[in-house]
Amino acid sequence: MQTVFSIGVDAFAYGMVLFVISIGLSVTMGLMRVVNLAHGAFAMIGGYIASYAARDLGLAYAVAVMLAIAGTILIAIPVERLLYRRIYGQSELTQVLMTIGITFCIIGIANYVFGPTLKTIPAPDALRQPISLGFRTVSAHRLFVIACGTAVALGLWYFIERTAFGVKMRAAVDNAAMAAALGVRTEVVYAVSFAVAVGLAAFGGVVGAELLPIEPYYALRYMVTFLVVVSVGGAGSIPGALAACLLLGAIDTTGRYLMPEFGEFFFYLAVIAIVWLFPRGLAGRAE
Amino acid sequence: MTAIFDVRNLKKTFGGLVVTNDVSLSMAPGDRVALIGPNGAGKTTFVNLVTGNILPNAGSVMLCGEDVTRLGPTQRVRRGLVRSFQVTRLFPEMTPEEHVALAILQREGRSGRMFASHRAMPDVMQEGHALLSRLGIAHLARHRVSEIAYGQQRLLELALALALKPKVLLLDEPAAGVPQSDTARIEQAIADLPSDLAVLMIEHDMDLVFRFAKRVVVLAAGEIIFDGSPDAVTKDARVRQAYLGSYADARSVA
Amino acid sequence: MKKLAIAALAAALLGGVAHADIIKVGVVGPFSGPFALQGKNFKAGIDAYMALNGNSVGGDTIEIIYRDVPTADPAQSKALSQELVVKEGVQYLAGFYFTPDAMAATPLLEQANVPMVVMNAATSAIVTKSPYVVRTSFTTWQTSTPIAKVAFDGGTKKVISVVSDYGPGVDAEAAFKTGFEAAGGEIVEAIRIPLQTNDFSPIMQRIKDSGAEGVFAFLPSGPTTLGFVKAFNENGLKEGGIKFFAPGDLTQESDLPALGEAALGLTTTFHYAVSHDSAENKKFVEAAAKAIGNPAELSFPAVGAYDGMHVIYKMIDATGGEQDAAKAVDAVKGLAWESPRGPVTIDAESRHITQNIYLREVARADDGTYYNKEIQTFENQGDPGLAVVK
Amino acid sequence: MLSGSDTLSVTGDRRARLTRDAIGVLVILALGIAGYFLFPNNLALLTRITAIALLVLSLDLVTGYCGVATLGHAALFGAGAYGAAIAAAHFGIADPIAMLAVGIIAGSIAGLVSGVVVLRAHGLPQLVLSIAIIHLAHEAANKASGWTGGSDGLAGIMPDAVFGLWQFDLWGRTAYVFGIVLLIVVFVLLRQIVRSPFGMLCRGIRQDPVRIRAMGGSVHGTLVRMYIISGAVAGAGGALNAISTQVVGLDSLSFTLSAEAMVMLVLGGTGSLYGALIGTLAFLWFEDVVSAANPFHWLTIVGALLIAVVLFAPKGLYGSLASYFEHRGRKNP
Repeated sequence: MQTVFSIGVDAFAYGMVLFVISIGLSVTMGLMRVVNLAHGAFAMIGGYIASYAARDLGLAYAVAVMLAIAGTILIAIPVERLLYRRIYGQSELTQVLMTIGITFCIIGIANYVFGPTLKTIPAPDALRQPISLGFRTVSAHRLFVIACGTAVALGLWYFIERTAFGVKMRAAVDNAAMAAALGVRTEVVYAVSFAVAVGLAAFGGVVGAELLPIEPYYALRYMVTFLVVVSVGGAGSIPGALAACLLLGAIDTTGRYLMPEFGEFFFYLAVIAIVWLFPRGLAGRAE
Repeated sequence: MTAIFDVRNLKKTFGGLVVTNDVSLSMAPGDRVALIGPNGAGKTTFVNLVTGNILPNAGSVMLCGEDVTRLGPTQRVRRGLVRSFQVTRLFPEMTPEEHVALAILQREGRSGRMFASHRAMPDVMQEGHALLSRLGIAHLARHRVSEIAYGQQRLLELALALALKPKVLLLDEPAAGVPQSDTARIEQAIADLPSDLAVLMIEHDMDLVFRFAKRVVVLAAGEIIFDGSPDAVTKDARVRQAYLGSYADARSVA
Repeated sequence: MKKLAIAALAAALLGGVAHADIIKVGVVGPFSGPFALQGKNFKAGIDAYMALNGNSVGGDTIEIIYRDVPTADPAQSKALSQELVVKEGVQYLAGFYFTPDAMAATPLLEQANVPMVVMNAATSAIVTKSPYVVRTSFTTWQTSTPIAKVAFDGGTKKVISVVSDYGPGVDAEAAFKTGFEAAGGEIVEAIRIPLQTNDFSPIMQRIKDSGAEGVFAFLPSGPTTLGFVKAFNENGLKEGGIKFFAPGDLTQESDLPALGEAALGLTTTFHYAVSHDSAENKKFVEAAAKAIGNPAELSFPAVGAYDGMHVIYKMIDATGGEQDAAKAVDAVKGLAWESPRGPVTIDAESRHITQNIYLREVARADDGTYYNKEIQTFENQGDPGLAVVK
Repeated sequence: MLSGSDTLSVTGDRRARLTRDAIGVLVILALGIAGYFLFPNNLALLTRITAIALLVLSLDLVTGYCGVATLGHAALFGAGAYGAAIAAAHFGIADPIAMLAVGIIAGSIAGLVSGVVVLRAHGLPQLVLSIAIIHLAHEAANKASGWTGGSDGLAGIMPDAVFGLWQFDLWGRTAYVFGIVLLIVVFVLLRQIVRSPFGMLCRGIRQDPVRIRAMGGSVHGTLVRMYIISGAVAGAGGALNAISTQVVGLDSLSFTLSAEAMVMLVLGGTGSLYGALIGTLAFLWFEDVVSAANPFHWLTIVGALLIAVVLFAPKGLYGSLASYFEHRGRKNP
């Protein structure tokens, strides 16, 4: 029984980490309809900035997180204006080509600027303690990530479903021409949505760095994982993404505990099974 | 004459909502029937039930004496039940010649051939060309569909249906969206349809309905409220109520 | 007079041909992609050697041509090796970080009359694939066998083995198991985990549940190692007194800054530590650190490359710059020298390097950086893995 | 332009088509011969390009012609490669033609399986299914190390001489000629297939599957058949790879290779066999040149190329070139 609880805790924590890192991609893919393979690259940029701020400049963790988000968005603005704007509404394959190109470039630049070694983001002492849950210990950082995930899920849900901007955003995506006719400035909506997605990517990159450490190849290494969880959840749906992350996290964790040799099989067989049962993703809407 | 197409007591509900209720409709070869009804009457659902895109909760669809209720859309097409689309569904990158060739080959079960192009099949080319000529679009045979005018695309839509040599043809608003100048050609094409073909046309344009139909069926709120001659339809009280009522509703909403 | 002049000219020309050749060495390694760091170390080791020993041997200038195979990709490795041989005309093939990449190129050697100096790839069998293969790195068997003895002698009798499910991991598991069971210990469980593992918490739980007193681990460097070691600490295994044993790949110097405190006290066995205390090593580290730019990035592939260059220089010297693979390889059989890692010999029979293996512990230096502190030496270790191949 | 040609001469048509195909084949042949004589020292690379070209052609069949999005196409290629390699290493089937046949069969079976799975969904979920397939295939090959050599790769493939006459040599001449001949044969067959009624049906499915169903066409069945053909082509590429490099590694079943193949296809232009060939040639040649010039930072340059292609040649190299000429042709008839 204790083992079951223990796996449950690990699974939940892992699922939340996946969620925090991937949710930004759900925004770009589901709401902006851009297959953004460069999502990991932006997460990585966030991680590098935070690492530089916290480790080399010795700034506080919270400050480093803020800097990472702001810095990544700042870097992303010209990228959005010059490159992404050209692929909105284009075919998926074109988007794949462009965003893979961007990813390659960012990897190359990161490798050149920061070198190929791993970069850590020193967390405050409070987050480095193991915390006892009675039957086992977990690191405080995991609990922190779970809290972050919950906050992001609620905040984003509120932003998209409840604010005026969220309404405009959904309108712009569903029918850009109609939204424009109603006075919505779609290019502003897109730019803001992109900034939100990139900010989330950076945030995820930083708080998830304990599990997915920052190095130049980060952008490609985890690309598939991000793509899979978002698509399984149904791109653009926050509850869907959350459900997919928790479900896949649980399957992955359980599989790795019970039969670590076949961990990879469990994960991808589960992916196939889920998509087989829900061909549009867990929370997919009819197209 | 025996019915070639026979819908019996068809019923469909979505959740608790009854969208098609006990609908029966029978047609013989050569029939020209118009199906009309106000918006939201369930025409689209009816078409989908007949073509097999959705399955009914009760009732049956018979085609040439065979029960096709449980068959999928492609099976029904292969048995001679063909539809056209209200909004053209064509292959934008292909030419009319290719469209009709594909339809002919599909009809003959030759569409899976992997060697030799359709152009090397004289019978297909001749039949296709004859069909395009009949509809007056042969001169566009080798233009991409994305490059030809909408009225001509509607004609091609018709050609596609005909190339399948249907026994029963469902025309879903064949003149919808076509500029005035082109409707005459489409009407002519419809008038020239083979005389042994049973045609069910879903249409809003009453002028067209009166010129085309020998029989009019009115669908309202999922039920058939009228089935009779074009002359009688305008005099029918329930029909008037269904239409005028819905117009009144529509106005109050707007 | 005229005759003499012609003869002199001819001699000069001939001499010129014989003594001012450019001898090309083709180096295949991961210079981009996830293992770029290891390729960078190859280059640093080679640059260091050439900086210290000049870029010519007997009048022949050495030119290095690099070819990039980012991840294990035998087909690409073979195509590039072939291209190096037939197009660039290299006399020596070297490098090879991944075993399959080295294996793929071995069939070329005899036909091309080219020796191969393996600077990293660590599967025992490579040297058996062609008589023209010489290895200056190590094998996983070589570095993993001593730790089994260390573990047993240290009082750990029950161990769980956790390795990544790929060639080197399987090798490490086999080496440790053989050594540990021969000593009288018990492997309570042997787990192979997929290479792509992000979250190690379930594995840690599994280790706890196994009742083992220690864990033997082998994982690829970088994120995987970091994740594993962190999870080991965070899940309370370190506190719980579970011992950690691994070959030194896990605590390679380039990962230590990231591992940081988490790695403190980890014991590993390996053939080289950057901190190794010898004059030879000081010289090497200085030159290699300069070559690589950031000294923190320096780790073991550099020394494999450095010694590989030493072997190649000897080969060139022995053949007088002529292309003669058999003679070149013969010349270095039994070659012994003082490497930065300590005394080494190329075993005449296997053409693999015989060397000291050191037991090390991760320690913190006075300046706050972490390093592998050598605490015990196993002298003149050959490759026990070769016995298994045969 | 054929506008206004009311009379359709079947024989004239056929002649025009044959001429166009003949030109295509001649261009490939000429390039092949030029490659042989101009780059006699790069034949290994050129053979590799040929093998990958078969993979990209195969991908074009399902992506370009049928509109199926997949990032797992290397599963078909890898099946062919491992099929041929296992036949040679474990069963002593060393005749290259026989190895090729085994590769084609293995590829077809892999095509059938992944087709059935991938076609279950559309769009992104479809992409994810294909990713799952390639990872499962990769893991399976890694696990079955007794057969596949696992991560060490399967070496020890020693193909016999082709027809007992031409030995595989160090310079890769035989392998290269073998590859070019194979490519031409496949190309001619594929030209036939994509222009056949079946090919037309596939293009129709890509543009509007609902319409195909309304014509009584079977969408799923057709796509599965195309997937099998695609598997055969990719399998032939894999077998060529195994025969020419005499070693097969897990990379031939990798997501990376799948993604690269997709990049090459989009680069060249989807929906055209020429686009697939040009994309492969351009990408691999460019990669080889840049990575030889700078083995350390070439990835950045390749990335920049991809971005440039999207910005300046959005239909891919061949597609944009073709539409440029079509445009010009229309302006000056």
